[in-house]
Amino acid sequence: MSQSYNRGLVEDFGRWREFTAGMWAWIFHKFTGWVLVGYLFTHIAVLSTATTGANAYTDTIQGLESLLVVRIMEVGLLAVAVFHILNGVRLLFVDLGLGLESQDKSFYASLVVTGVIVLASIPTFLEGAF
Amino acid sequence: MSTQVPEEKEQSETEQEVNAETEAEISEGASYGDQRRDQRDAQRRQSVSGAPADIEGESFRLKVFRYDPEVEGKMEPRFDDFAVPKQKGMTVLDALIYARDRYDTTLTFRHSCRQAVCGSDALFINGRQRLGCQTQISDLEEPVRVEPLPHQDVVKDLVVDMEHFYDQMHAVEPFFQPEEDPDGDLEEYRQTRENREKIKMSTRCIWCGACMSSCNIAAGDNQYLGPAAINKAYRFAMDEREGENMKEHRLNVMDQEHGVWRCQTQFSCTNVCPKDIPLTEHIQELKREAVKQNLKFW
Amino acid sequence: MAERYSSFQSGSASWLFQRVTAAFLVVVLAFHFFLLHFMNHASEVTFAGTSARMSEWGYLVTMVLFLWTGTFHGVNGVYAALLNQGLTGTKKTAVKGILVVAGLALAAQGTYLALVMNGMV
Amino acid sequence: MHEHDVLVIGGGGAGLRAAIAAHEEGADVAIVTKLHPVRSHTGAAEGGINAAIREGDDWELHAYDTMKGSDYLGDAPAIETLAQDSPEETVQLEHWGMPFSREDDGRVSQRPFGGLSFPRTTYAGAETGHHLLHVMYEQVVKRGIQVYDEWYVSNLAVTDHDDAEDRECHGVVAYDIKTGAVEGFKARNGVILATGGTGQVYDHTTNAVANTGDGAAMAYRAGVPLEDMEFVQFHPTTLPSTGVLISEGVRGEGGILYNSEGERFMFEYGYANNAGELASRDVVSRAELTEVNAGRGVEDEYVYLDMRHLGEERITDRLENILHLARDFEGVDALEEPMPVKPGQHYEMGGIETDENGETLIDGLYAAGECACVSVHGSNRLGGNALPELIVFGARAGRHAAGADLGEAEITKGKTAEIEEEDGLDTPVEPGAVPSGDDEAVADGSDDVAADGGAAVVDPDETVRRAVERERTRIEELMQKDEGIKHSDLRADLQQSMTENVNVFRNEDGLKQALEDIREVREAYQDVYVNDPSRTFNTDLIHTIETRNLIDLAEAITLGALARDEFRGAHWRQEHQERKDDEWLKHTMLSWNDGTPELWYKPVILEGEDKTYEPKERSY
Ligand SMILES: Cc1cc2nc3c(=O)[nH]c(=O)nc-3n(C[C@H](O)[C@H](O)[C@H](O)COP(=O)(O)OP(=O)(O)OC[C@H]3O[C@@H](n4cnc5c(N)ncnc54)[C@H](O)[C@@H]3O)c2cc1C
Ligand code: HEM
Ligand code: SF4
Ligand code: F3S
Ligand code: FES
Repeated sequence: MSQSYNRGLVEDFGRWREFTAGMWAWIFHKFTGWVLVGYLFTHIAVLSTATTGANAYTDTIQGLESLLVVRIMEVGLLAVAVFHILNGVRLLFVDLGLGLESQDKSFYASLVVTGVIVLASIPTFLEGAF
Repeated sequence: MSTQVPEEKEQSETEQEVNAETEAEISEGASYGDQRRDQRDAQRRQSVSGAPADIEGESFRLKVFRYDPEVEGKMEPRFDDFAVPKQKGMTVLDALIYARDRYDTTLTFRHSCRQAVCGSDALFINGRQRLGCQTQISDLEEPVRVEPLPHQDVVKDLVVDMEHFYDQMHAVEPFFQPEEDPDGDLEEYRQTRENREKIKMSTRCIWCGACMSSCNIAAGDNQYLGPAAINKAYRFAMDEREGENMKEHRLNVMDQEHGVWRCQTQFSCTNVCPKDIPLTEHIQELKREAVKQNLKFW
Repeated sequence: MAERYSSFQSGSASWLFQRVTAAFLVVVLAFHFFLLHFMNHASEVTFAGTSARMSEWGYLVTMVLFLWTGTFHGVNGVYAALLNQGLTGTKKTAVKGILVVAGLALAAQGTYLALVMNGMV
Repeated sequence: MHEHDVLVIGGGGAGLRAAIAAHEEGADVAIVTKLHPVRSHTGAAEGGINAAIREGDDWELHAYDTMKGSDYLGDAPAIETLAQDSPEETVQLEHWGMPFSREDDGRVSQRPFGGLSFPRTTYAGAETGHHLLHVMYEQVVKRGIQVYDEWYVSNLAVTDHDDAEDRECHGVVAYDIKTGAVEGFKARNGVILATGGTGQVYDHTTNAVANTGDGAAMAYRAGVPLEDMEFVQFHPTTLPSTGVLISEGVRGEGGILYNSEGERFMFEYGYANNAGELASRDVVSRAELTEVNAGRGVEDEYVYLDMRHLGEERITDRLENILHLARDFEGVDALEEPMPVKPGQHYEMGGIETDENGETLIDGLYAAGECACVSVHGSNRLGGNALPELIVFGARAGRHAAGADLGEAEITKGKTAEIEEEDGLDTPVEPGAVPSGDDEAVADGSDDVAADGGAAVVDPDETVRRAVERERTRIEELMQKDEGIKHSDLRADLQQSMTENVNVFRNEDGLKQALEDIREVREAYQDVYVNDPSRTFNTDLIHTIETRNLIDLAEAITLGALARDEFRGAHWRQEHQERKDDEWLKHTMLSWNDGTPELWYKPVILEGEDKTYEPKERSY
């Protein structure tokens, strides 16, 4: 049809500064969802060491847990999971048609609550890692 | 992105003289108020004939996206800057008209009603889909950046191709399909006030396409009906005059892969709709209705 | 529009299940996290502990359900996300196939694992 | 060349209704429109549609009110047709799903409107026009009627017989705005013009930027007379920077008008000692302009409409949309400050002469809607009477063009034995086309018809082909010039002069001044050039062509206004402040005569189906 010029990325994520709450929520939810599936697959893979024997299982888990990176990644996972849950609940409300007017506020609330929970959990998560 | 001022300056000198003449003649014998108005207009024309810097009083910078597939120098998209004097009540559309009529007559954009009913001038203004005619300059940060609607093919400057949008609007059987006629001559269908109230917001759509442009899903999935078309379907599905069977049919039309299920409740559409139509809410309601209807068959 | 014989065909079913599983997951995932990071610290997890928990039938069933719903929810979510990006035609069928296989493999492996932990296998 | 049975030019209310009607008669119809149909200005109408559909009301009352409102310049057959057909057409809209406002019993609501003896204005919120337009477009989609949108019709394809009465219209020439292609459209049965209002003749109007009266100008130049063009309705309360209409409701609720001195001028200066702000539209408009001209206007331009004293509660309850309008289009918070308002052009009562079946003098050419003048509105349109005109006469034109038998029309077209010639009009300059001098084609296309003096072309295909050639040349001409005058400057000058001199306020000197100004603009137009070299979406070119049409229409309005030395309806002359029924119960007609405008008069028909309307004092 028209030989028009493609404005490319400028149209999408190059515009992030102009995104509104609902769009951020969508992007974060997507991102966290993907991380969670990814984790689910790894998680099962790691746990599968159990099939080769009790010690292998215990060693793998405790070996991983003794690594600082793993602990930090766990905090990250917590953040991701908590956000996904909270925003997921927000989305469930939206699906039920409840509180649509405050959809942006509830997104910000999800972010804040995620932050608080994660911060509060850091001691538990990092305990014994050093 | 070039920030040049268009090349009209040489020509505008000759025009200036012609104008000055006609102007002088009109003023003769005019009333006091008219004379004042003439003077003001004459000043206005003087002041803009030169570089933007000449403008007396406050002005602001208007950055406009330019592109023309067949004109040398415009094939590569760029931004042009125009200096526009600030006036009370000035809208983005006024500013564009000013820039076009004073500086560069090749500046192209759609507009008609100037009152937010024709839906011609949905533009991407300072990073948000808005109607040019409905947006006050004083509400915007400067410089005011105006671009064509994202996610639609650009035909030229600020004009985008609306065909796809129209196709989606036409795809939802956007016309009244009652099951039976009201009995009697000149009899109307009866509709309760509540029902009319329920569909009221959905009937206000002016087909501007702002919502569609703001929706990332619509951008990714070309077949997605998009918020405006779904809202159109909502308007009929919820209209009690059409009857229950028709409603079922309407829901079936919506209940398809590229129908309501594509919506990820981004709310961008609801945010940008110049007619304040609660689009996300309508889409969600249709999803629930569709699920309910499907469960009934189970 | 073509006549539709089955009522769930269009995307409404996966949409609905995505929400239903989400609602279920809220509860179990919170439980899971709590149990394995706060009640018992992850670093102290041993096969014996895991095995002990898994021997309880209620726990086992919950975990297996958790796994299946989680897998469905995750894989279906990924599929939906890809569809939203305009995936169509053969590519779509291919992706769907891969995802189904991956999902089933994951759930099967996980279930098998749970039974191992339970001591049944 | 595209070919259809019926071509409808314009996708507003009138055009859509005509297309549907022709389609229902079995014709192959296409709509050619410069805007996508839903962008048409019909969408801006707020108030409602007059239709006698309730017990206690009947079409005769509607006809009577309309005749009285027209100040006895409407033609009875037209008015009675409107009143008779409107109920059916209005209910038809409801049957197409129009979301009318509802009563408790589920029937459509009606409300009272100025000049009506029964509350018969059927409405859909404050957006009646929007819904009407969209509902009809939906029906067009349903029927699969072909729409060529963003095609600008730049001329008619009319045979070049010497006598306008012998001419036939075989199609149009249109310019595809998106690609720049000029193409012919042949109509086997008829062309229906439904191009809407002429608001852009003035610089301040409630009309859209696209309302440039193209259809009226094209028909006029093709030889169809324009009727009663001097009757232009001005609305007293429009926002100064945009012309957006502030509804009469504000004054109805108790809004007050102030001048820059803070005086409530409607009373202080005795413009309307009884009714005050609620005096009729023309009285209030004139009062406002008098204030401004006396130096008591705010910024020498407008006055204030204040509703703050009504209190926030009452305002948000009843006038909420006014708050939005003032906010969005004027940047004013009407709860905190008064709103600036001034009179603005609102509606053109005159237009292309047609009969009740929409037919014009030229065979195969029809007109309906605001661009036409069947004469329903006479010298003054009642609120809520334009929308029924669109659907009633749009449908009739569509049916007739598609071959339906609607019976013999009672309204005559063109010069008959009863007409009266005007020979004594004293104009300061020669009106009409600028003579082309040499044989060069003139940029403004003033040599539209009968240009080359050769044998008359009568073959339909050849007529369209020739018209296409002419338009191609004209557009080439315009595009080729590299320098000259910008159309926007000419348009601005024209509009300014019209607003100054041919406004609500009209006196002989002003009108003559306007004719001189128009002449000057017309001459300058010979040097107009199109700066944009692009074939893609060249709005510069389109606007340049439109400006030519505005010039012809401005002149027609002014000539009529100068000739009519009386005060009737919307037309007020300073030197002649009374209605002169002995002399002026006649329509002002203007024929182009291939570039030499000729003024003549046609008697008003006051004899209705079974009664004669006697002119009475118009007082409410
Ligand atoms: C603010 C406002 C409020 C109003 N309120 C009321 C009211 O309450 N009640 C009432 O009865 N009336 C009202 N009116 C009057 C009424 O709305 C108009 O008279 C009527 O809508 C005109 O309709 P139309 O179909 O003739 O023209 P339009 O709706 O203007 O349509 C004209 C069509 O012609 C097309 N066109 C024009 N030129 C060309 C060309 N050269 N080539 C191709 N296509 C062309 C355009 O694209 C457009 O589609 C109001 C008017 C205004 C401005
Ligand atoms: C615990 C509670 C959870 C809730 C409430 C929840 C909620 C949701 C909801 C409502 C959606 C749908 C979003 C939409 O379609 O608009 C979604 C998507 C998704 N979820 Fe979850 N979820 C949860 C847990 C999980 C888990 C454990 C995983 C990982 C296995 C996961 C992975 C995903 C993925 C991949 C998506 C798709 C994201 C996308 O759109 O790209 N979720 N979630
Ligand atoms: S729904 Fe709103 S944003 Fe979308 S087209 Fe209609 S008016 Fe424009
Ligand atoms: S922006 Fe798009 S995702 Fe849904 S809520 Fe609106 S249609
Ligand atoms: S110009 Fe009509 S919506 Fe802005």
